[in-house]
Amino acid sequence: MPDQEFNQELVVNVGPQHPSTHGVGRILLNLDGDIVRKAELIIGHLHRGIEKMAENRTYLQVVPLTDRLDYVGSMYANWAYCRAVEKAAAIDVPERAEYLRVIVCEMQRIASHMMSVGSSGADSGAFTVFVYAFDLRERIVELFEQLCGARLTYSYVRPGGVAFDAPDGWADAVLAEMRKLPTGLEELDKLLFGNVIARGRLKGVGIMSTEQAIAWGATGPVARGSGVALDIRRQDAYSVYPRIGFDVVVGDNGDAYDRARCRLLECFESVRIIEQAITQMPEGPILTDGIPRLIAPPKGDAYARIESARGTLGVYTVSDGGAKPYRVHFRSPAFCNVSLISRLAPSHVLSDLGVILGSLDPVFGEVDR
Amino acid sequence: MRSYLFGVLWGFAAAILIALTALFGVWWERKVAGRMQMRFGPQQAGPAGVLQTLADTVKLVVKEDITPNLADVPVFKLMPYLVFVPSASAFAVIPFANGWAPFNTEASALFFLAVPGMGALGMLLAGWASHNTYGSLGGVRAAAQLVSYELPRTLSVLSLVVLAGTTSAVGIRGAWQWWWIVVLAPAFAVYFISSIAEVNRGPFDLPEAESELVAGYFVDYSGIRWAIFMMVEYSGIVAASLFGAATFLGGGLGIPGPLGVLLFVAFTVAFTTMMIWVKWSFPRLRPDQLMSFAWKVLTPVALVQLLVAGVVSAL
Amino acid sequence: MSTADTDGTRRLDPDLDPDGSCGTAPSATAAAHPTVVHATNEYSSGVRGAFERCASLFVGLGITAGRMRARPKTLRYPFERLTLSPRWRGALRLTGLLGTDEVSTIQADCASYNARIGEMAAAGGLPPCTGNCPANVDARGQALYLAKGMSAEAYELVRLRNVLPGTMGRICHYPCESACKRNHYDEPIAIRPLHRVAYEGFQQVRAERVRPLPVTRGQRVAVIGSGPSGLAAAFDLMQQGYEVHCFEKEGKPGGALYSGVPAYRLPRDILHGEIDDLVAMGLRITSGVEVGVDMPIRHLIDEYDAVLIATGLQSSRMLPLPGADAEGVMGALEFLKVGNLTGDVGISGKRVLVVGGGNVAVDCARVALRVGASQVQMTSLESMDELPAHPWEIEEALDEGVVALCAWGPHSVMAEDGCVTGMRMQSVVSVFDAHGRFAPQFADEYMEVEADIVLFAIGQASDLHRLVEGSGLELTERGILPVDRTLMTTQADGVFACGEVVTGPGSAIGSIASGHEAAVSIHRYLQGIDLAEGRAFRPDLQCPRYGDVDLEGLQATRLRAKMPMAHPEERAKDFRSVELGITEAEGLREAQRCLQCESGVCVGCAFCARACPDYAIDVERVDDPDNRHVARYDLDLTKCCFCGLCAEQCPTGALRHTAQYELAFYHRDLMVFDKQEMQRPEEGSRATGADGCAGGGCD
Amino acid sequence: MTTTFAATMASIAEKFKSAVLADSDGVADACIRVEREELLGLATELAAKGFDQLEMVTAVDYRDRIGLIYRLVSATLSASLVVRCDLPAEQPRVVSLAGIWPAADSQEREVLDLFGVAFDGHPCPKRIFLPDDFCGHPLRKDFESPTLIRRPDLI
Repeated sequence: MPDQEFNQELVVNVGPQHPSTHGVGRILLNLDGDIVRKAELIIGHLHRGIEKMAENRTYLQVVPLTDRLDYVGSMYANWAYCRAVEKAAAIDVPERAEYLRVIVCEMQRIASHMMSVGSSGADSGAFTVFVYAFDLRERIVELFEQLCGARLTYSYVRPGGVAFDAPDGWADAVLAEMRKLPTGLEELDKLLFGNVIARGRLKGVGIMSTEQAIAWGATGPVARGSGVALDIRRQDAYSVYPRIGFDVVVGDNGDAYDRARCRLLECFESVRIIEQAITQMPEGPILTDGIPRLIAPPKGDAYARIESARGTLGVYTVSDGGAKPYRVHFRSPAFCNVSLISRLAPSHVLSDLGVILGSLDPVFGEVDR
Repeated sequence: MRSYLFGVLWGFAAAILIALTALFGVWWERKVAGRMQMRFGPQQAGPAGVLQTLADTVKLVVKEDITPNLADVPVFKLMPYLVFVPSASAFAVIPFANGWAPFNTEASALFFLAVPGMGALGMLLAGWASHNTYGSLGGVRAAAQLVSYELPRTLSVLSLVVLAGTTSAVGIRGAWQWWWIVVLAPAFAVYFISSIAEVNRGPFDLPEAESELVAGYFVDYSGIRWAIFMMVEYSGIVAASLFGAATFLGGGLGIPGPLGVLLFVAFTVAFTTMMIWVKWSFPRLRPDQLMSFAWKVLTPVALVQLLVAGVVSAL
Repeated sequence: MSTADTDGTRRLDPDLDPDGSCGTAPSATAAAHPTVVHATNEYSSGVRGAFERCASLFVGLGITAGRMRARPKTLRYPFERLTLSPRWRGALRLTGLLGTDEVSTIQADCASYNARIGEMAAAGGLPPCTGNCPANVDARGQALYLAKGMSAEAYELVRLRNVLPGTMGRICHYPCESACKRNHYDEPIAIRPLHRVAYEGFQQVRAERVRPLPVTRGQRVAVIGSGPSGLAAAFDLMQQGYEVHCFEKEGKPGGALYSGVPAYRLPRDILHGEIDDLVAMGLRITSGVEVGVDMPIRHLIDEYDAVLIATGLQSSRMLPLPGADAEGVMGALEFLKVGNLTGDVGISGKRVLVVGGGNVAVDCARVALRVGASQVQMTSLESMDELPAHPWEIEEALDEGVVALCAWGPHSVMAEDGCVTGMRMQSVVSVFDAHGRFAPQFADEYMEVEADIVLFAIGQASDLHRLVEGSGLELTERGILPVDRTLMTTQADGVFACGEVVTGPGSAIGSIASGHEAAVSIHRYLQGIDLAEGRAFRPDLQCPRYGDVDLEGLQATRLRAKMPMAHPEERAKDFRSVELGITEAEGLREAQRCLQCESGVCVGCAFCARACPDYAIDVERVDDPDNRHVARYDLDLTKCCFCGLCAEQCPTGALRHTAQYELAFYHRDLMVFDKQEMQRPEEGSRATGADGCAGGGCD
Repeated sequence: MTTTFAATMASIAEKFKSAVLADSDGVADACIRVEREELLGLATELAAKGFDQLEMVTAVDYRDRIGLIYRLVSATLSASLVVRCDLPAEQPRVVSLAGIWPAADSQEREVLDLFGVAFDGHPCPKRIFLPDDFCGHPLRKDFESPTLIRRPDLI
């Protein structure tokens, strides 16, 4: 009987201050040599209590809060929250505002996927991929800056429409960028996903079957990487998505490679959506007029969900008839996806831990709320 | 007595030469990597940022080098030197000119290959001494990697020795023929790849993998001690390029006179740039892939190359 | 040898052989059926796979080498700086502050007034209240002066575009208040009552203020009719230096305001007081002269350089119903004229039925109550909420006891031996057809209503037959004078027309507005300038619709001054004033509530502080009339998250974002921008560094 | 709410005496209120009927009671269902559904952390966001803490 004391596992504390945890997550690893035996996710370092803060603000003042949720994709959080408020207060949205929302959120999806694909490259050591991905992201953030004056936290989507109309010449600038983007994306695909070392690092790592994906509550590219063809834009067919043709990107093996590549191919779909949306966008008002300054939806609940870059982003609001929401809850896809790490990491090498976590694409603003 | 004094002076000159190569290496890497990533690289300190690394060195010298309280202090303090001395001594045997090397002995080629290997012990102990889980993991990986890449590197240089008939680097350089380039191309490839691994760079930088172990065995070093580890790495690159250019390409294709020297320097810079280019283009290998690549790919190729070299030298 | 994955991937050929079509540009087929794209791709097996693996390495090297040739994209900071978009949400700044900057009032003469309004609207500086008023009265300027206690200046500023401020303060249908931005926050500013406050303030200093206007031009203009439109045109022309002579056929001037509007709405002394001011300023009015009867119009055309027909609508339109000629059936205008002027129409104790749903009908009903009618009923085609009369007029009438029978159309008048006993009414299904045109549909359900007197208030018409004899003007077969509605010219040279005779039944302020247009045309005609060329017209603006605000829980100071009303029963007995008017102090406070919209000067209304999610703004205003200023305006940058909600809520547009985002400060108190710092120049200041971006010094 | 879906919901509701099929309240296609005793039974029944995806678990503090909300999505029936369960405000305790749907694991820990609802049978019933020694549950309406700054009620 080997002495118990010798095969004691090495406990390593990865994070919260660590380059590859995509933010302030902390993973307590039990290592047997290089093999991970147990990974326990400890989160909460970025918990600001957004849901508690939202209970003491008016419905419009919660919009800047939703920027700080998924700060890499703040357009989604705005839109999901505004859809919930519009559903609760029965506010309708003009046609042009719906198109602007779709265009802006698909651009945000590309920017967010670039962040994720770039960091899955950086996790596996290819730092240049991270820089190229951020170059593509920079072009989109530049367009956002021209649209609403901010680069990260936009507060652009408002209950009943959007805050600013597209400046003249903006739509053509977006179209021009969307024509140049596919070449950049293909280059990234060749540089990272084509590379034999990267495939070696990403393939066969963190495998999740389709049933596991559904049972464990994974959504978005993380679930689609395992073959779950679940896309809320397709399922709920909300806003003007029914009028726009796009495909759902699905992976077969459910490993880190498929999840990351799903994100890259979704960017192509987003480019298609944006081009169609811009051509179909009508003229007209961007905000329904007659929305009171203090929106006070009648008593009752409302739930609205959209397909964010990380998955099903749902917003559940309870209203007591007053000007401040009684309760706001964000069904955060990053929170559900990142808690898979404790199920996917065991029996992998330490180097794979960063790759698996990167493929789950957590943003700890949305995880901790 | 004079020769002793002469030796000490020569030692200082070598140390300064090595420091200069390291400075050049760091600056050149930051410039090339910058341009690859669509940015300028250092540009403010001096023309095109040339004095940037000098400024860094001054900062590192002045910076306080912290010793972790639980560290094994004497070992912790000694390790940078134990790692630096072997890799610096490699410069002594590089045939800079036809027939001349600072320290010309019979088996200088093998000396160049064997002595840096001792650095592995230094890295292992450095990681262990800093009493840091990441440090020890990095040290263990460094040792495993250096040991497993010694073999293909030595075999590739052996095929050179077989063709040249002598094991002294100066002799190899003297006996260089042009058709060696054709015959020894795979050997050079193996030599180049394994020397990247030897220096812990490029796709093989497992010991100091930023995204996993933060900084590997020198994670707890700071100030001048950390600078020495950096000097080891960059002088290692330049040493490998110099030796590669000198032996595999006969130091400027054997052309005497200033043109030869110019070619020799050009080849060295080219090989250094290749190493930088490879590091910034590829992701990092996993430890098991690293090992299997060394034993299952590089070593067989080097052995076959040795066979070919033996047959050719018999003709 | 295709790879393992299915045909779905038409995006990227996985194995990297050079000829592979690396993804066509995404096809823009709109409704492509939703296929599933497979993201997984593997290397092919065997030797070909090995070749692909090595090729992938060299492709990677090729891409990074390719990028080395391109020029780097980063900037050589700090020599090269980012160019920011104009909408950049940097640190906030105030373009103007009450107390240090002055809000501009619209002081322009009638010729250039419309151009000034158009230019303000284009620059986004036109307040919605001025924009929505037909005559573009500067209500913002009036509130500004009243808040400083300068009611005389306020009166004169309003009089520029609204010739009878005191009168209009009582009878205007105030479209300005529905456009007031304060509807968005709590309650609109009471602009109409403020006209009355300005009028009362002006009365104290009336003696010194009313000076005869200098006559600087030789031409003389004749105005037929002294209604609001005529007087407006006359006043404009007097200000231009012309000599104006006004002819009124009634005993006293005022036109419809005198004979049509009942005294409980508009006391006569106020109307005639203001007209006397005009006379004192040089207007010659000869009453009792009916042009076309006592004096031919040809005489005016020869005598004067320009003639303006502003007679308004004189006769009420009657319905050719069976029995309509019975005794006891009267027209609205005739009834009102006699009721208002003499007071006894001989209907005391009788039952009155008013046919019609407009303002004139409501006036008839309420006057009938006051002159002794025992019971007053109103019938109208439209249903209750579609009534064309103003809602507050209807409400006041119903309070006073008038019974409204809505959605009933007149069928015939029942009469016994010549005098009226009642009317047969037919129920109405719909009033307007699909395109909104007046096409009533009747059901065959009938009802009788007993009444002794029937008043038809279903519209008015002008009878100009006698007026136009010998003037060369022909009337259309329906008796309407053909007039160019934009330039107010008629066929005859030098003869113009304005007021309800041109626009048809409308509001008093609408007539005044057409008076201004006529004055501009006359001025250009007399100066020989081409009427249409370069003629600026009033921009038509959409008044924004505001969501309803629930007011309970708001501090009382934010709410609107309540207009005290006379008790319904008492006021129904005689012609005393219905609205009792607000006091001077209430007027002052109400004027201080005005947000000075689009002025670019912060008035300390603190709506930005209320809009801020993090309560980063703290505003305090000092309100004593002679030194009204914003005492404190602190923006705490440690709390501000640059979300921009405050700048959107700022009614004056004073709170703006700048391009300053490098805001690291050395001292804690530099982080709180006080009043001075908020008014920093666009480039920079002590807190944001000389060029606005270098960050604060550590002084 | 398609008829077949309504039929299945009605059939499920009868099985449990305390289950009430309420009208859809804007959160999902259908809504079932159930007592906490029968929650586990209803959950297993629903999981069997094709509700394989538990999308959201959250709670609302109605001051006198705490309402638990489970939102389920079924790909086969292509419909969504919300299960509501009310707990007493003092010591809210309910059975954990992590056994049926593993997705509930981390979301139930969040409800435990912010509302203080104890989940019996949960694989690791620990706080997820706040440090373990944190006293009180922030999202409760009666949560008081010295660091909680009351904001001026300026609307």
